[in-house]
Amino acid sequence: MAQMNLLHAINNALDIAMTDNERTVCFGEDVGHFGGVFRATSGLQEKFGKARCFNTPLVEQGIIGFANGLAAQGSVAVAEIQFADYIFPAFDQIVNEAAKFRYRSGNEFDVGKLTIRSPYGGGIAGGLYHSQSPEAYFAHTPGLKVVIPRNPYQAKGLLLASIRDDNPVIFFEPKRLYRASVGEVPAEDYQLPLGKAEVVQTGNDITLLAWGAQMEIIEKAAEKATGDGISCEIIDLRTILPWDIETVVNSVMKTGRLIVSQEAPLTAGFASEIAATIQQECFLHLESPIARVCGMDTPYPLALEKEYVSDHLKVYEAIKHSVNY
Amino acid sequence: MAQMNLLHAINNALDIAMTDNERTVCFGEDVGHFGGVFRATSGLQEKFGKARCFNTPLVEQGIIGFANGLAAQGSVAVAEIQFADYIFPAFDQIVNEAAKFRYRSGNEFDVGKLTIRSPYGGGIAGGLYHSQSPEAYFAHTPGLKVVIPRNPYQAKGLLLASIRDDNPVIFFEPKRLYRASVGEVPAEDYQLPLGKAEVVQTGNDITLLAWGAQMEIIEKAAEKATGDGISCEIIDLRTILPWDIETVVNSVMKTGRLIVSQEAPLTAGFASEIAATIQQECFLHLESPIARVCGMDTPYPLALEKEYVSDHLKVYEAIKHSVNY
Amino acid sequence: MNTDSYNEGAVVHTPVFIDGHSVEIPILKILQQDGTLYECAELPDIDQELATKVYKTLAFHRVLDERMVASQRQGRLSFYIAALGEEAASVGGAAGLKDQDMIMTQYREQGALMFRGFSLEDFMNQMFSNAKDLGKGRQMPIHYGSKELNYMTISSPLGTQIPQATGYAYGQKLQGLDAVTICYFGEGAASEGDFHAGLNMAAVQEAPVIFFCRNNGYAISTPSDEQFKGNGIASRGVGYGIKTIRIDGNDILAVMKATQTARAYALKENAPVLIEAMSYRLGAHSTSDDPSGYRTREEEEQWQANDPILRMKNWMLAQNWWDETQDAEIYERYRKEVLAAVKVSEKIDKPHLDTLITDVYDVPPVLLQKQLEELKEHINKYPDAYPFTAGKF
Amino acid sequence: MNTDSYNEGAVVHTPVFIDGHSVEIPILKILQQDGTLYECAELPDIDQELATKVYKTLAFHRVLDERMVASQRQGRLSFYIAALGEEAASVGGAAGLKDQDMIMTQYREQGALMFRGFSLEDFMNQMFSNAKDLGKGRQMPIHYGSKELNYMTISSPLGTQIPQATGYAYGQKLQGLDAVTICYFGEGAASEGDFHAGLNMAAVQEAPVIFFCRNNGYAISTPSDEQFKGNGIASRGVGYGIKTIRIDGNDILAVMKATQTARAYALKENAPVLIEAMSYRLGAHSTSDDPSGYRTREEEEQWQANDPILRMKNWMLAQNWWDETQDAEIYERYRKEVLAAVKVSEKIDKPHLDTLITDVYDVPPVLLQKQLEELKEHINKYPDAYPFTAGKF
Ligand SMILES: Cc1ncc(C[n+]2csc(CCOP(=O)(O)OP(=O)(O)O)c2C)c(N)n1
Ligand SMILES: Cc1ncc(C[n+]2csc(CCOP(=O)(O)OP(=O)(O)O)c2C)c(N)n1
Ligand SMILES: [Mg+2]
Ligand SMILES: [Mg+2]
Repeated sequence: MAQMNLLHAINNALDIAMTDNERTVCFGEDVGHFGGVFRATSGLQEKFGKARCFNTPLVEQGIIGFANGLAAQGSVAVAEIQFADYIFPAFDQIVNEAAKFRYRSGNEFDVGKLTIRSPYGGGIAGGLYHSQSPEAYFAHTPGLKVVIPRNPYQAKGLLLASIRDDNPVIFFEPKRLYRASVGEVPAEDYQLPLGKAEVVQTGNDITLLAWGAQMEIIEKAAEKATGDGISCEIIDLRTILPWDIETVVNSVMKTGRLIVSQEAPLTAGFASEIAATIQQECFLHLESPIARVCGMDTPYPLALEKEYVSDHLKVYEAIKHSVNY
Repeated sequence: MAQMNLLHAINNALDIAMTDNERTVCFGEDVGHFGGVFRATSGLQEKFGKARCFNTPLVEQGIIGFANGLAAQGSVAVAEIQFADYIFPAFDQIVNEAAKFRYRSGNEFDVGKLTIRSPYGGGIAGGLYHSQSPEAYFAHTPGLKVVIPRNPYQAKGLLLASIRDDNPVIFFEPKRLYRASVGEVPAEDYQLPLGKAEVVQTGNDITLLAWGAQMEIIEKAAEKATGDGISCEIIDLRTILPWDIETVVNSVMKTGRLIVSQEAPLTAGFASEIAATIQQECFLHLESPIARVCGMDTPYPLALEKEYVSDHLKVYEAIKHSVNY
Repeated sequence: MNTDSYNEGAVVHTPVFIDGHSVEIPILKILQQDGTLYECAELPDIDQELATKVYKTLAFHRVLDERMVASQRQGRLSFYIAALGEEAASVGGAAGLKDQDMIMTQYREQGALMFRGFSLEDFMNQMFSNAKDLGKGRQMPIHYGSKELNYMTISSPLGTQIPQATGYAYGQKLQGLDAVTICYFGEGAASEGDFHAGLNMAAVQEAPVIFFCRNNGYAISTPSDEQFKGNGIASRGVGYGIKTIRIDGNDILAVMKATQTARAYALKENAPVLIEAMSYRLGAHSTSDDPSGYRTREEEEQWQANDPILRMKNWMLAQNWWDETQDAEIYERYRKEVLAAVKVSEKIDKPHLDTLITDVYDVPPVLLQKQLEELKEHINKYPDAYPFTAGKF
Repeated sequence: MNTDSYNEGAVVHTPVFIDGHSVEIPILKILQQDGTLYECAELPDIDQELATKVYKTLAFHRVLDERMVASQRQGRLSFYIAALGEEAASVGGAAGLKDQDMIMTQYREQGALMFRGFSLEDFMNQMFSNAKDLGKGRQMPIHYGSKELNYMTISSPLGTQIPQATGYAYGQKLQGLDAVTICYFGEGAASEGDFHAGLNMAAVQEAPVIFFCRNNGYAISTPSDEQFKGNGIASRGVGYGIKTIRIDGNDILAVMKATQTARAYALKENAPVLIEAMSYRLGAHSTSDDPSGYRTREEEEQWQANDPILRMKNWMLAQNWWDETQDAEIYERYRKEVLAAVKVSEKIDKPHLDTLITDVYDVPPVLLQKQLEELKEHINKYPDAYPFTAGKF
């Protein structure tokens, strides 16, 4: 065990994946010698050589196109997109190509060996182009897996599982937590399961659900609610697609109430999918409407970021509203 | 009034828009002399000249990038993407640029004069790359409007409104209906409101909601349900973003039941947004879970298209299930 | 490093613009239409056996295209794309490679797959989306693919295979294989952003990939002078620092020669090569298209005189490697075989219902399994509405 | 039409590859570092008044950058991007244009905006995201824009402005305006697919746009030899059939001359022009970056000797259009002004809460209005948590 921040955990996972399988290759803008603008790939080029860890030209559609081909060839491709806000030029290569590669070929070819890493989310005074949480765009795309860790321990285990999973995985890293989130991380190789939510805290009155950096927010809100005698069950979804319906249903069957909090704007976000599914699965057990505490339906702002985001106070208010419904 | 099919109605709307405002420009792949692969722009180059109706090189990101610049300059840009399945290379120009143009500049600049037309949807034996319904991807993007007509009359009125609306609009045309849907269309210039759903048929027992080509399906299912003595209220959403919550809420307050049907895959589709919002707004009035009858969570298939799609029988079953809940 | 990023040229003190057309690009031609070689022409590696295989592939290609276009007209097939008049590009490319090389194509390169040995049945089963289709009936006709034959399954979105080919070739290099990747695309698709990405990355990442542009003058209705203003696609190679050659695409020997040379270079230097093959799309874009709306008969006729198959036949005859009787025979035989194969394939069942959910992931997720179960129940309730699958799962 | 799509070159019968570096590109230089002109150099249109304005803009640029980098270090500003050592590219470009021309930039071209007359207050208010920011405090520092000054608001995603510039210029042409569009981008951004789209479409659609590439050797940490392998960015112009010129980007007179010539050509011929200005990013990429991790001091020092501002000053002195006293004076004045402006701007309130929802659409939709109302209620409940806005709506 060692204390690591989230960035170190990512770097450590990449190191292990590259050591463990010599066909693993990491690349992206500034990923090589420099080690990435956040330094997630620091030291990898020195250790594994320029052929296996390198800078690409500045072209996201090319990075993912290249990664698709590399993965189809049988290499393990770990591509970095410098900010999730810049993943959209690669949207076609992800949504039309990576996601459909195996299906369209009848399993003659696949890009299961592809992982796309990208820092996402707000809270760093980044304005509308360094703060986005685009998970819902990918969640509407069968064939992809979408994974988001909440802390260093999760990050290492989920990233190793993502790299080894035989499907294309988009791994969004909460950049606000890169250095802020520090915790014990085993030195050895381990994996955490994809497609499984984690019940982080059990409780009886209401279920709070989130993922990534938003977990801190709901935990803080839950703490405040505990002061009011409200017992919160807290779930980290961890994998957005395919998501763990069963764990959420079981929780809501027990608590009868659900709040989902996401950083992304409300409309057509992934919280909506969860609400839609849970109202269907738990209809007779719901004691109040499922509430979504989300970003507003605008681009991500700068000066008024504090006002805009779904913070613990807004979640706390939603808890009270739900419990008193 | 004249009998027109949906393609003629589109062509007629473009003709009127170009006649009415000489700054209106139509362009896209094969849009010029040939009049588009579906012939939606037929005759426009002859009538308005090559400068105002032209072929572009084969590059969707360029078509929309060009259109953004043209609209920012004050021209009225009507860009065609040959198939909605090929809109993804332009995703960045739509989602990061068009949608955020006005906001990020504090209203110094905008691309309100942009309209993107694109044939969407299945039912033409097109397989996974000529059948997609990508509206949900855009619905998660504040700043865009997304409009889908169900028949020739709607198509003309909504397209004219979209072209003249002062926001970037994505106008998806149900290509299965291009020639199949025929109806009376006024010869003159008229507009139908954006952001307003239409109650196509009133009823008491259950609300059926859809858009575009899926309207036929729910109407057929409603007819079958009428035979069982079930009275269906039918709503055409028409505008996906921003959507008309009020009309849907009013209907569900009355019927207590809601079925949303979409062609796109279930998970994170727009039906999920509707279900999430309506369970919240109508919680105490719902008599059964809101049901979504959608495409399966796979790419759009070819040989087994009939099995895959959300057809009238599946909607009919959902109606019975909801009413007997 | 900064001065590495460009070649020091002359220093001038009044503005000197270089013109778009300032680069001279020669064109490689080896075989004349009458079957004789140009003087001093250098042949590719080819013997009678290979030549016969190439020629038979061309003939088979012609027959298959003709028959399938006809089948589509008869309503037996939903869609087809022929390569009339430009068969030499795909067949010659494959013939210039080794079997272990990966072939990634756009959609008009069925000739390469024929050369590799994809069976007539495999072609048919794909086109009729039946249970025996390697692709499991999921893509429109002509979207073939075969892992065994190192032929990447075709994908409709244009240009996407270009950066993929770069990545594929990079992987081959990393593994130290004696293998390159060839990547075909049309001059229309070369306008896509993915083209720029793929070529630039190949140069920078030093990937052994052969970019093979079929410049056939049209992208559906759009003539190439509304597609670009440079000197063809070859002139772009200069901008990427990629070795580039322009060839007569209807000259099978030039295609083979260029591909063989490119392969050797790519492998030895770990570097990409760009080939631009000049040709003409003699037929419609696809069975959904009618070119009379956008070009003249005369233009087409001019190009009919350049038939690449007839050109090779003339050469084969002159070599005494082939005679007219053999020729008549194989055409006759291929026609019969194709017709018979159509009849067999169109009767084969649709793929099993379970294929709706397989291959979306390596293993179908719970929700998808549930969706399939619900579908099965539903089909059992309304068997008449789903005749292809009812009672078959 | 098919033969229009390429220039007939020589016919060859053995493979002749054209090399990536086969195109010779001269470089335009007018002014030497010591302030003297190259022999026979052709000056741009420039008189003392214009020269003085240009020089003052350069000096102001240098001062603003220095001060804002310092402010960022002091924690007063969140972020800044300086253009140290390459100021001539943006200032010279703007000085070679007319006021009605549209300027679309990447982010390191504040010099163009200064030349157009954006006030110090406007700069500051943008950087401090306050209520007076024209952009309403929504974008990170340095994302300026001004409709009045025909300077398109900067957008972070790289390359997106390139096809937009083509469309903008096309619109100017359609309206018959005496105006062109200039589009700046870095050699890194030129790798994006949008670059390919924008340049090719400009050639095909005949748009009067000047593409101005600042080749400063780096894209963050990535040196240009890991960005591309062609002869700079200029070599790509050939592939698009676009008139192209390479210039010394640290030579303000060369920049002005090339831009003036390009403008006249673009307007007269309705055609794009590509300018590649060779320079060097002397400072860090941004205040978030530290270049010592990826390049040497020596390399930087080499380029310090090419300071474009000193070069212009030397020329101004030689012309007797400027003297050292004036020079010291303006630097002193600018420093004071900037410091004073920082102090004013950082104290101005944040934008009004309502700006959270305005400009998403022309009119905020119902749901968004509801979200704002709920937010207001919430802030009223927890005023301490939202100190910037509580009590201010
Ligand atoms: C991304 C994308 N955009 C548009 C299309 C529609 N489309 C199919 S083929 C074609 C023309 C391609 O022309 P070219 O690349 O020259 O190939 P050719 O048909 O001449 O062989 C177009 C526009 C597509 N398949 N994918
Ligand atoms: C689409 C996109 N990808 C990545 C980035 C992150 N990024 C910002 S600046 C930059 C380097 C740009 O280099 P260059 O174009 O050479 O301009 P310079 O900084 O040298 O002026 C990168 C990678 C971005 N802003 N947009
Ligand atoms: Mg073509
Ligand atoms: Mg640079």
